[in-house]
Amino acid sequence: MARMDRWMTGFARSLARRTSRRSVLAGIGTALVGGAAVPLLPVARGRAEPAPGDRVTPSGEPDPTTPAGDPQDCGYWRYCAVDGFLSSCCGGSHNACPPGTQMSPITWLGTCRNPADGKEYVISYNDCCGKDVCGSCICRRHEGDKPVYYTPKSNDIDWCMGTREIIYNSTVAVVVGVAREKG
Amino acid sequence: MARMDRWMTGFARSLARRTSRRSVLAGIGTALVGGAAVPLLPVARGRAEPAPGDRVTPSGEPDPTTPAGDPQDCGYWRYCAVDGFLSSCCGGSHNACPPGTQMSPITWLGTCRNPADGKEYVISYNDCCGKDVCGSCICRRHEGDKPVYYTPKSNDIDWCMGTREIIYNSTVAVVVGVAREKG
Amino acid sequence: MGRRALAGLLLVGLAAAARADVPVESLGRVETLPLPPGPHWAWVGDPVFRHATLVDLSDGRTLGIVNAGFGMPTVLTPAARPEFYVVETHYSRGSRGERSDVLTIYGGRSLAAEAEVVLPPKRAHAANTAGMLALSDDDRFVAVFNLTPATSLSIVDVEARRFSAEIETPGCSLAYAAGPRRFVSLCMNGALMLVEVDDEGREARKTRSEPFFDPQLDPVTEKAARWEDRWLFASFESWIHPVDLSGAAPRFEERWSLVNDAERVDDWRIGGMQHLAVHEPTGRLYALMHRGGPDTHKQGGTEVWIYDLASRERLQRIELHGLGFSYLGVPLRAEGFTGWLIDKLADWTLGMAPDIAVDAIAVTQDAAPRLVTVGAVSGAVASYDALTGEFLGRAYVGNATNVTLSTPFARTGGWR
Amino acid sequence: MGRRALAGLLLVGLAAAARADVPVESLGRVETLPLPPGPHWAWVGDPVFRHATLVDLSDGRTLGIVNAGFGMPTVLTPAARPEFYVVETHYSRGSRGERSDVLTIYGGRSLAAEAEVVLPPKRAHAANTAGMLALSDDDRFVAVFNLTPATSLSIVDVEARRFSAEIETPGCSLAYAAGPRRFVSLCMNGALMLVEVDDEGREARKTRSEPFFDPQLDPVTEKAARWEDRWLFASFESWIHPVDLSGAAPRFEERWSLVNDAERVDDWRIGGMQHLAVHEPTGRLYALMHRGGPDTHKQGGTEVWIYDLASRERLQRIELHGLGFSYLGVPLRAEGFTGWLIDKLADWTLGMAPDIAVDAIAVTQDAAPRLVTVGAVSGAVASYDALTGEFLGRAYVGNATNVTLSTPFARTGGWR
Repeated sequence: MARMDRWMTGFARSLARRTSRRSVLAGIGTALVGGAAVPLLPVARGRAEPAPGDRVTPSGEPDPTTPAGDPQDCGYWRYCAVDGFLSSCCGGSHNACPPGTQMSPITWLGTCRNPADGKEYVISYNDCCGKDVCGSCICRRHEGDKPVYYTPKSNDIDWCMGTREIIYNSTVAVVVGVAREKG
Repeated sequence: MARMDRWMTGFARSLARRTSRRSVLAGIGTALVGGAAVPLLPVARGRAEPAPGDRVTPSGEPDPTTPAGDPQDCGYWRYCAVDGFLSSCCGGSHNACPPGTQMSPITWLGTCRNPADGKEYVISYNDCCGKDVCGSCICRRHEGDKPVYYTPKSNDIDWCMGTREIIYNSTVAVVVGVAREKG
Repeated sequence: MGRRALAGLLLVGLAAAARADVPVESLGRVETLPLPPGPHWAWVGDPVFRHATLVDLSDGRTLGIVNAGFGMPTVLTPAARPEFYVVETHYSRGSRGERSDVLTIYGGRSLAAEAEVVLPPKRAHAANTAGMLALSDDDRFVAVFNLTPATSLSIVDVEARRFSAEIETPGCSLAYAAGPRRFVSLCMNGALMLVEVDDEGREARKTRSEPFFDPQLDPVTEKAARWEDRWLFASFESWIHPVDLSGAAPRFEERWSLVNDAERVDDWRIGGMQHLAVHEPTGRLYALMHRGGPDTHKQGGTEVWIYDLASRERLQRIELHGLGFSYLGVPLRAEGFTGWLIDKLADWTLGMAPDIAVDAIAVTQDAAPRLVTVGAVSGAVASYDALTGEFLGRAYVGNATNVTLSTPFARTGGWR
Repeated sequence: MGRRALAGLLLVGLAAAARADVPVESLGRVETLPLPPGPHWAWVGDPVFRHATLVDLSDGRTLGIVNAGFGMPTVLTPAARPEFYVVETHYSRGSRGERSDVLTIYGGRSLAAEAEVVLPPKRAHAANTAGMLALSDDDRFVAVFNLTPATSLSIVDVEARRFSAEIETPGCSLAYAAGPRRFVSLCMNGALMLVEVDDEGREARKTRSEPFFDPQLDPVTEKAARWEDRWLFASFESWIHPVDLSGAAPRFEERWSLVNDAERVDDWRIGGMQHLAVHEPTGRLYALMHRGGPDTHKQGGTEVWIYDLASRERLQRIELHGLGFSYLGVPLRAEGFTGWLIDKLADWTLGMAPDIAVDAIAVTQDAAPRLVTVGAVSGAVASYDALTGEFLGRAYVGNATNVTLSTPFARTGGWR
């Protein structure tokens, strides 16, 4: 029994470790219906860490071997306010929807800091719609989220209302510009 | 802690207890789609145990505090060849479907031995249809089951084809007669 | 093996029926729900299986289900008629094709779909369930919140069983009942919109209040609770904003805090999918609480705090038990020591991760009320004595996950 | 807090775009599947989420999903055209209303529903997936098994994308491809029915063979595997019945046993939802085995046994690994020691209960083939080197449970 306890302790600890910022069991309800409406994050933040220099990829992205640079990781810099499944784990990529889905044109924008260059980027979070829930890589970061009546900042809303079907599959994070460097 | 299980007396008893013969994790696939078509069990069996005597209920049923006498237990005598969810855990009873479902008229018959009187009864297993899967009290006993092409003995088949919708919810076990006492 | 063909057995069976100790039974029987309904009924909704299950918390028994289509399964219960209302979204090909939004009327005895009213296919879908639809206090009209992203309410006459009208609510969202023929929506600027409908369910009057909170600084959540003629809105920072809707214009009462200064420093905070409930007969408020920083307003809870609404004083803190474990509807349970360990593990892991927690609470309205808890982590429903806080146990209803919850007779205690 | 309105931010963003290190990207992009397809693609179907997921076992990546409606999600893949076929059942109101059975044609690049063919609403539903539908060897016609309980086949011309005919198969069920324009059904008396269709998909010829097994004594399962022009049927008692369908009439070859006498005494037996697979290039048969008494023919497996089909000798026994744990699509994984323990627990519990086991296997048809395993117990897909038996790992595809499995290019290695 002592062994069992130890296993459970380890298991639970590891769950806790991995979920301080994100989900393991993932608020399935939110995930299934909630779209990727994205709250606008504060632009004003402290000074960026120094750019990682030689680890930066040509496109200006962070080191892809770190969470902040891995589009299949909830910690990817562009996902700072995502609530949903990551298209990049569902047959799409961080900026393209999975095959056979439609990208919703109605969406909201977030502002995420790219650790590679310290700049704040304007990110468009678009839902991928018309196929049912992907189920992979649930990613929930409620920072800046507001209630449904504050529609453009509510990440509970299924934004697939802009496509043929309201059925939600997953979410992309598209760079649409750079915000002011200091908020 | 003792109070915790008070509800559950006679209700959805731990499936783990029965894992040697039946399901814990319950072949969800089978359960979701597979109906309750019921194989015909061999009638010829060894001599019955002595009838439980004073534990027998007026209706000739086994002691309801034992699995063989508890219609919410997979071990209930009439379920000798069920494959599906028990209507008795889903808002119905062992011989009535849950509210709002329809009982399929197309079905198959099984033969189960009632330990209370040692007799073999002809049991009609009818699927309850038109609402989606109940999910409670999965009960799988493949004894005598045959493949789909041997239709009247295949418990994989969704027998809701006899009702308005083929959507499977759960299954009842209705006594329709007594078989010969010795096969 | 002694197997017989169907026909043979059937004949043998019927011929021998007279000798049976267990009498021959009739085929085709379908159960109905009892009338009057039990005081401890609760609807628990599972968006994975796309249905809501009616459970009697007195004995843990499942009473039946209603299917609900895409989205969060929510059931409305009128007091005037033995019926249930479910708003559904379907596509002709499951996830594609033609969209149909309907309000389905289920018989309160039969639990069968007795009628449906087709709605404009504009209904809002969200992970949030609070305020998405409302039943007027006279049980005559249902308001369904639409988002396209233009905002409006679809009004359904559930007595006549027909669609009445669509009423635009520019800048305002959601619907809460506020009188016999009146609904209230929350506006982006922190105000309320009052929508009054006439006997035909058409727009009679539409007024906007002054803002009563700052949506930038500390927004109130959608997850409000009704207390007689008041709605109690909780803010992200755990302030209760009572709104008295007994008069023609709303009266905004002074806000009060669910947490004291020390608790605030300790990061105690309201959270979850449905985090407020009121027991009207005793005037008690139940709030689902957890420890977490800003932006954890959707994180599930580990405790329920009980308040006396008249004095605004806290009466009790209940440390919640875990919701148990289930896999696709099958409870992971055992007897004896293993069962005890599983229970302990459920209790011990509660709150260990943001989603291993209680997401919604509700309270029944009888004299021996039950506090009910559900969460996405499990298909179980846990209940407590709502007056003493004593844990009474869990019921497993066959669901994969439970994220919506309502006690059907929350305001009336049963059908009239 | 420095928050800005949408319009403001958008303007700022666009104005400043020129200074960005990460270039501005375009909206509306949707991925397509690669052409040619990978050799290690597999479709895994989840009846809870009602979809099938395409996964590349080379890297464990999910490629996309197709929705499949009520029942067991099964995907057919022709060699002639870059397409996938899915037969679906839908109701206009989810679980009630008007029934529609359709065959949907998905683009092999787009994975979008390009066309649909409406079928008679008679399609059989069962927990079994084998033989429920078949694609003719010339990729022209799909046969769908109907059960009302009268038995018939719906024939769809998938090239012309239209319904062709319904062909009655009295006493016979299921459909297996057996030639360019021919299907085979299994009959209740242990015989085969051969159904040949003409260029329009109408019935051309229908013949019955002699019985080749005794359905009372030892029935063959539906879960047959194709080996060139043969179908290999396994019986409950683990006998392989090879049926050569190269000629006008079937040739029933001598049966052979998957188990030796000692293994038979030890209760080793075939079982599961899909328990046979063939690697055609090497002529190897894979059989899913477990220990269990009579009537355990649907119990999942703990080992895969590999045979050389030419010599009928067993080459290898693979002890299967557990399928891991997931909850509603979310893998229960960890790093380090805890992760190791979770893996061990998955391995250790495999076979501990009838349903904590491998329910289906499949093999890819390339020169470095993968053996794939799935089961209801987990949303994971495990894969092995099909030649050495080496365990290669698990992929989690976001499914709640996996009960159907197919390798799309099982006979052809890709689209022509």
